[in-house]
Amino acid sequence: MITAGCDVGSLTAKAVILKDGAIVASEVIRAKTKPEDSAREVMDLALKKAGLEMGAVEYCVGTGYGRKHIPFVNDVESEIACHGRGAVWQVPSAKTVVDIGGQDCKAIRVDESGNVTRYVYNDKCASGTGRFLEIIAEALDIGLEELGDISEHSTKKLTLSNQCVVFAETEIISLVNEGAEIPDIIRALHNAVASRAASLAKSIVVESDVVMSGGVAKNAGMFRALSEALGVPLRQIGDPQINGALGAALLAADKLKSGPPPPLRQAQCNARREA
Amino acid sequence: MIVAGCDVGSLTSKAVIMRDGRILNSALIKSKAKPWESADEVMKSALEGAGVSMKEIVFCVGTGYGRDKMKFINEAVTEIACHGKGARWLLPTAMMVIDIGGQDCKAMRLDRDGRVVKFMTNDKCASGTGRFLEVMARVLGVSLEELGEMSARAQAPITLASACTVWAQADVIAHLNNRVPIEDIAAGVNNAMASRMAVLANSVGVERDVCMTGGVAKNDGVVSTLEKLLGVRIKRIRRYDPQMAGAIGAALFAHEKAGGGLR
Amino acid sequence: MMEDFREVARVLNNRFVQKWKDEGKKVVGYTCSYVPDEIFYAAGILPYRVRGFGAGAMTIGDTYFGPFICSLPKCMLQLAGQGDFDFLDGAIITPGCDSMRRLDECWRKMHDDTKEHMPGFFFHFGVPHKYTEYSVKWFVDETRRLIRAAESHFNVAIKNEKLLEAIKVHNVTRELMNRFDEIRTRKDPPVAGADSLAIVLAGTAMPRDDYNRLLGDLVEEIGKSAKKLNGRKRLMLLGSANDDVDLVKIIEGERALVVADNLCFGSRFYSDLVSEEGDPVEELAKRSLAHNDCPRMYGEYRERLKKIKEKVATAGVDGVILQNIRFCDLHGSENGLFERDLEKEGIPCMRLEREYGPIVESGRMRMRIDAFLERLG
Amino acid sequence: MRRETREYNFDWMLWSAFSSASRIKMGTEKEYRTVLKYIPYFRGIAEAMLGTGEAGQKFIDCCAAYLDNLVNARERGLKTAITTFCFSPAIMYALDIMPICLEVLTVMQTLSYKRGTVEFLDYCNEVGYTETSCSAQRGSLGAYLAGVGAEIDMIVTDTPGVCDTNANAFSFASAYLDKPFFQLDMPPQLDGERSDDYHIGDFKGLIAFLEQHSGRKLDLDRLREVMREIEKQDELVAEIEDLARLVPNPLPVPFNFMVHGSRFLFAGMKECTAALEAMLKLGRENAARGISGLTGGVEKLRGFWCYIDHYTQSMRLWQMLDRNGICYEGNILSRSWAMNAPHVKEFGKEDAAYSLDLTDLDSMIRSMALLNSRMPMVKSIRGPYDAPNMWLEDNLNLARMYRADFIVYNGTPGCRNTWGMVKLMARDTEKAGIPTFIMYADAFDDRVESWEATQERFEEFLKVRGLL
Ligand SMILES: Nc1ncnc2c1ncn2[C@@H]1O[C@H](COP(=O)(O)OP(=O)(O)O)[C@@H](O)[C@H]1O
Ligand SMILES: Nc1ncnc2c1ncn2[C@@H]1O[C@H](COP(=O)(O)OP(=O)(O)O)[C@@H](O)[C@H]1O
Ligand code: SF4
Ligand code: SF4
Ligand code: SF4
Repeated sequence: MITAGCDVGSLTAKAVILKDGAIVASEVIRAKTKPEDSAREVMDLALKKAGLEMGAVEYCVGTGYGRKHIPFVNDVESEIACHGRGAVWQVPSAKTVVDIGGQDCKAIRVDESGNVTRYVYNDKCASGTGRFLEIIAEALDIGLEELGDISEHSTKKLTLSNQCVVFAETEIISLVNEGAEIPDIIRALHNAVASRAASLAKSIVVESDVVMSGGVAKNAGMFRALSEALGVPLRQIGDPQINGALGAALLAADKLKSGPPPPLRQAQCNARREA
Repeated sequence: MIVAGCDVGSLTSKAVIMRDGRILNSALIKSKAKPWESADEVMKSALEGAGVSMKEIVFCVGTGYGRDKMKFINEAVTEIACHGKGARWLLPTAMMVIDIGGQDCKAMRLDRDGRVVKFMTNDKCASGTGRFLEVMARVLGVSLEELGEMSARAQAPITLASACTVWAQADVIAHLNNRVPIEDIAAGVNNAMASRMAVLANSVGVERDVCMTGGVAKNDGVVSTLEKLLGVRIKRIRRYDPQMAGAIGAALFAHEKAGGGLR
Repeated sequence: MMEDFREVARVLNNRFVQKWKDEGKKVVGYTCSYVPDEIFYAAGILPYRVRGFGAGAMTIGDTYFGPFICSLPKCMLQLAGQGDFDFLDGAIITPGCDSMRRLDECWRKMHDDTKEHMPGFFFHFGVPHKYTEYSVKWFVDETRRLIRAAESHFNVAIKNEKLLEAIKVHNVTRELMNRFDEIRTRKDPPVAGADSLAIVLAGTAMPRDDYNRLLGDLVEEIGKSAKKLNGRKRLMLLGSANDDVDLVKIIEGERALVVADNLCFGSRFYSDLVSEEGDPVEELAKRSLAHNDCPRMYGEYRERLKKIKEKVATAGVDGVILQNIRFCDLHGSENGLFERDLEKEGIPCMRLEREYGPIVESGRMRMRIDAFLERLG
Repeated sequence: MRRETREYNFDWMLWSAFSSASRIKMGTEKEYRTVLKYIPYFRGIAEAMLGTGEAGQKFIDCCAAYLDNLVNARERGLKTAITTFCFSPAIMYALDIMPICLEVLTVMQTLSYKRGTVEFLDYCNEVGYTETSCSAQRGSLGAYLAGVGAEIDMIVTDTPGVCDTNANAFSFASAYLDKPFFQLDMPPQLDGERSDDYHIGDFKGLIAFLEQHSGRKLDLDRLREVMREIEKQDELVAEIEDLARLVPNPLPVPFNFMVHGSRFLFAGMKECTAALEAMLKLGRENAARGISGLTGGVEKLRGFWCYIDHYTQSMRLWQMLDRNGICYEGNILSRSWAMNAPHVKEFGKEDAAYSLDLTDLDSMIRSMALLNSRMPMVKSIRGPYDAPNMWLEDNLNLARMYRADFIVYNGTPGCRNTWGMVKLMARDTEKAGIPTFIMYADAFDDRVESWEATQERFEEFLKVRGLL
């Protein structure tokens, strides 16, 4: 049985191909302006890696921000359901999933079979998301991949006061001007984002084991900061960024077991807003 | 007598060189991480163009976000006062100034002598600033100039959930994906911006003539929506680039402080 | 003396509190200037005004409170949840405003989760929003309810004569503070607004007898001081609660002085004497409800405006800064009215909205204040 | 504010829309189209209301009658008072004072005009009122502050102690417009002698205030007449609420709004009784046929709103519910606490309810004071949310009684009171086994969260939680 999951996020697009309960290929690319283009490209790459044709995929589930525009899915699921499912597959004892992606941050509680029992999104504003990290990394001219390592070298505790992403940038620049050390700033940045995510998670009551998913989990500094803010150890998963796509592929397999696939969904293209 | 004004803003840095109250040259660069570097560079470029050396500058006033960090200035004045002064020079009948810069927007009322008598700023949240427009222009894949022009062609402007720049961006992407014409989105973006600004302007009390300064003054979409919302005509500035208003004001202050009379 | 005050303003569990606790005595926290300190003084318990000062992260505050809430109570909860208020033996929450009253539930629920950091005595103290015969009656009952609860929890007796004595001691503070005000508003005063705030803060966080003694000495000394802070613009500070000396320092900078205020950690702490005659509980209740300095007493804006105009005149204020914490509706909107009505009288005003919490980046605030000072000439 | 907005009188605009709508008889399609041409943006609400037949028609008649009096208040010798919702206006009608309930007018305006109340919302900020405050009042308050509505004689609020943000709007208005101000203050406990005494003392104070500023004396017979009408209305509301317990629920989605609109603005008016009678009639007919009040006729889910329902423009929320076969079991603000209300009996909450005693002036004043202290918001969110008779208990009881499958919180970011405790409340209702959804939209301002985003998150909730 071959199924696929395609997760078109705000920053990246991800695809996972699953064969008889094992991942045969996965791929991550930067998202393009049009979600359908991202979807096609990432799926093609993943299929190529797996040495398969699209026709071989028996069921495909789309998820993520751009899910309604993926041209080749049989069904769509929300990221919440996918991240929950994916996390439980990777860590069967998982009870709570904290997913920090490019544009939002969510905390999800799941039961043993990966069904979502409660969830919350980030409230108020965009602080507490991967976007926050991106903007600052860009301002400081540091690659996203380096953030984690750099924060390891922090020696002094700093705090950021601004909750607004855009203003935090100014604040950070003024910290640099005042001679603060970059590692300390990055660490403070991690703590700020982690603290927002942690209060979100705590509001639905955190139960161990806790899994961190989403692209931001690849940042070791964030991983540690979140664990500290939550006050519990986090469970590491293979590639946290593909967790959503993996969940989608798993859900596709579930659906396939319960009946024949529906025809491909028409992507919503010209749904001009209702007047 | 040669004087200079230097305005280091959050996004752009500007410098104006003035001789006896006339602008010799000006320069505009993108601001760097360190304000003193921006100041040095923009001054250098303005001086070069004017064919003047730093030594010839009798007095220099610094303003803007990085005003306290510049090395070569004689005095620092806030951008509120400088924009007021600069606006009066750009539009001698101005009694009110609306300045939208990169990270904040301000509304001020002037007295007959061009002094700021009342002002309000918005700097709690990035929505409602030039930065907001930049982010939106990037998402729409158009230039800032185009963003301004496009809204004139809009049929049915969208309403933007404008509470947050970052989320408004997500909203714009969603509309793009739904194939909403880009003009309608652009108009929605400009409307959101203008209506935030209108609240600020109305709360200091609108008085004619209104002069718009700062980079966003060059966005005609915002300016004309603002006209509609405020119910006044906003005179388009021809005398000089309105984005330079702060630096011009600073130079005028320098001129006065160095003993030059008012022109 | 001044050093003591400055220290108490910076440290939550300060030396004086520690010493008090070491002597085996109790401390009860409260959140609002509408709680009569006298009751606890009479019981031999130290009343301590809970603050939000020094909270860095907001992990706990944001877990329980919703997103659109004033950050002052959030910071208080954060500190409580971090154990910074573990020295408290009791806490009293009042419905000062909607954000503050929810500290009651949020604190209790945090305790449900952690089983920690909640004092044994926890009391919701209902303060009416108006001064009438029946509201005073109700509030007297409420105060008696508080007294009974404290008596039974702490196993003490709060007798009338003790209360009368407490009222006297607290009136001494009020009178000393009025004298201090007179010094502070002199032409070239010897003391800056930042220190004035530290003095008030200390009053809410140390034993009253020690405080009166130190304050008496201080007033004596600076009354004679030859130090002159001259050539500065004189400002008045109105609006939301502020317990951060640094904020006043930023506002004052090099060129301004805060010479008067109408703040919660400010003149509201010492304005209005309590009558030393009659039933002490009734007199305390009357003073609280008649105390209309805070916009929570609805419909009394005109009286507040009048008081402020008087202060502007007596203190020779050049300009008024109307600040409020984001989401503080009470002060946020009243500041709009003050601005309109004071400007009408030719008194320059500036509104300033801010976030409560550590002040890291002060550039923006500085810019606006500088522009305001430029306007003052 | 745009110039053209300033040129139209706010109340008059509403009056012209509603009175045109009230002229739309069930008559011909042509007639209907013609009238709609004059009120283009009114279409959404007109269709939704009129879709319920006679009930909707009568309700719109009632709105029109009210607005007619408001627009002509001066000519008819009526005084005007700005009031809060969760305040029973009957006492005002008895004194010939037109209540102007800001929240309800905000809703009317949001429902009927394309730009909703945006300009008025902003106008309040422009004159110095804080931008983070509750949009429910700001929406129409702006019009009165700008002087484009009826002239105001006095200001009465009953939310101090319950919702300070709201009370604050009224005290701002009184200072800004320089008009007499009265507050009914609510102590943190609802029942018990102490609280009752307070409520009654306060209410007497209110009567004295109203008499003073209207120059009229409270007339015993007028009051009794109005209260008789309320008695009838309470009876009708109780029966309508009882019908909502049936599965499927025979009531159409908009009924809930009509019930609470009635109680906050039209209590004591004869037209209101007629509307409620028509609503009950339709409900009973549907019940007899065993059909759901939803347009599709099939009820898939039942939802209870633990705070305000999401109005915004064109009634989109309600249309979405209707489309999805979700039966709207009302919200906490639409519930009456009259002694005969079904939930009062069901949960033995007689001490938290009121009954009307028309024997003499004293008993009538006492009844009115208690009625007022038991208006929904004023009743349920004044004290700690988990105290007896407060938000949590009421929500759980009502949600269970109406067999709700899920609970939704919606408010406005200006609502300190509920945002301060909603996370805790949601935790508790979840613990009790009822999925709970917190909406981040503003019920009165589209610019906080777009409808598209709100809708998407709502549907996601239904799906992820396995409800639909
Ligand atoms: N290699 C990496 N190292 C550290 N952080 C990363 C890396 N790649 C992505 N991120 C972080 O992950 C975020 C994107 O997460 P992702 O889950 O892909 O988002 P989305 O699904 O919304 O597109 C970025 O904003 C960035 O902060
Ligand atoms: N040609 C242009 N057309 C439209 N908008 C412009 C143009 N140039 C600049 N802007 C706007 O001006 C803003 C920068 O304004 P500026 O006054 O230079 O900011 P600051 O002084 O804060 O650095 C940009 O964010 C952009 O939105
Ligand atoms: S403060 Fe910044 S991040 Fe927050 S809502 Fe505003 S723009 Fe967005
Ligand atoms: S500052 Fe305002 S909102 Fe905050 S606790 Fe005080 S009165 Fe309440
Ligand atoms: S929504 Fe909130 S702030 Fe508004 S009236 Fe209701 S309780 Fe008050």
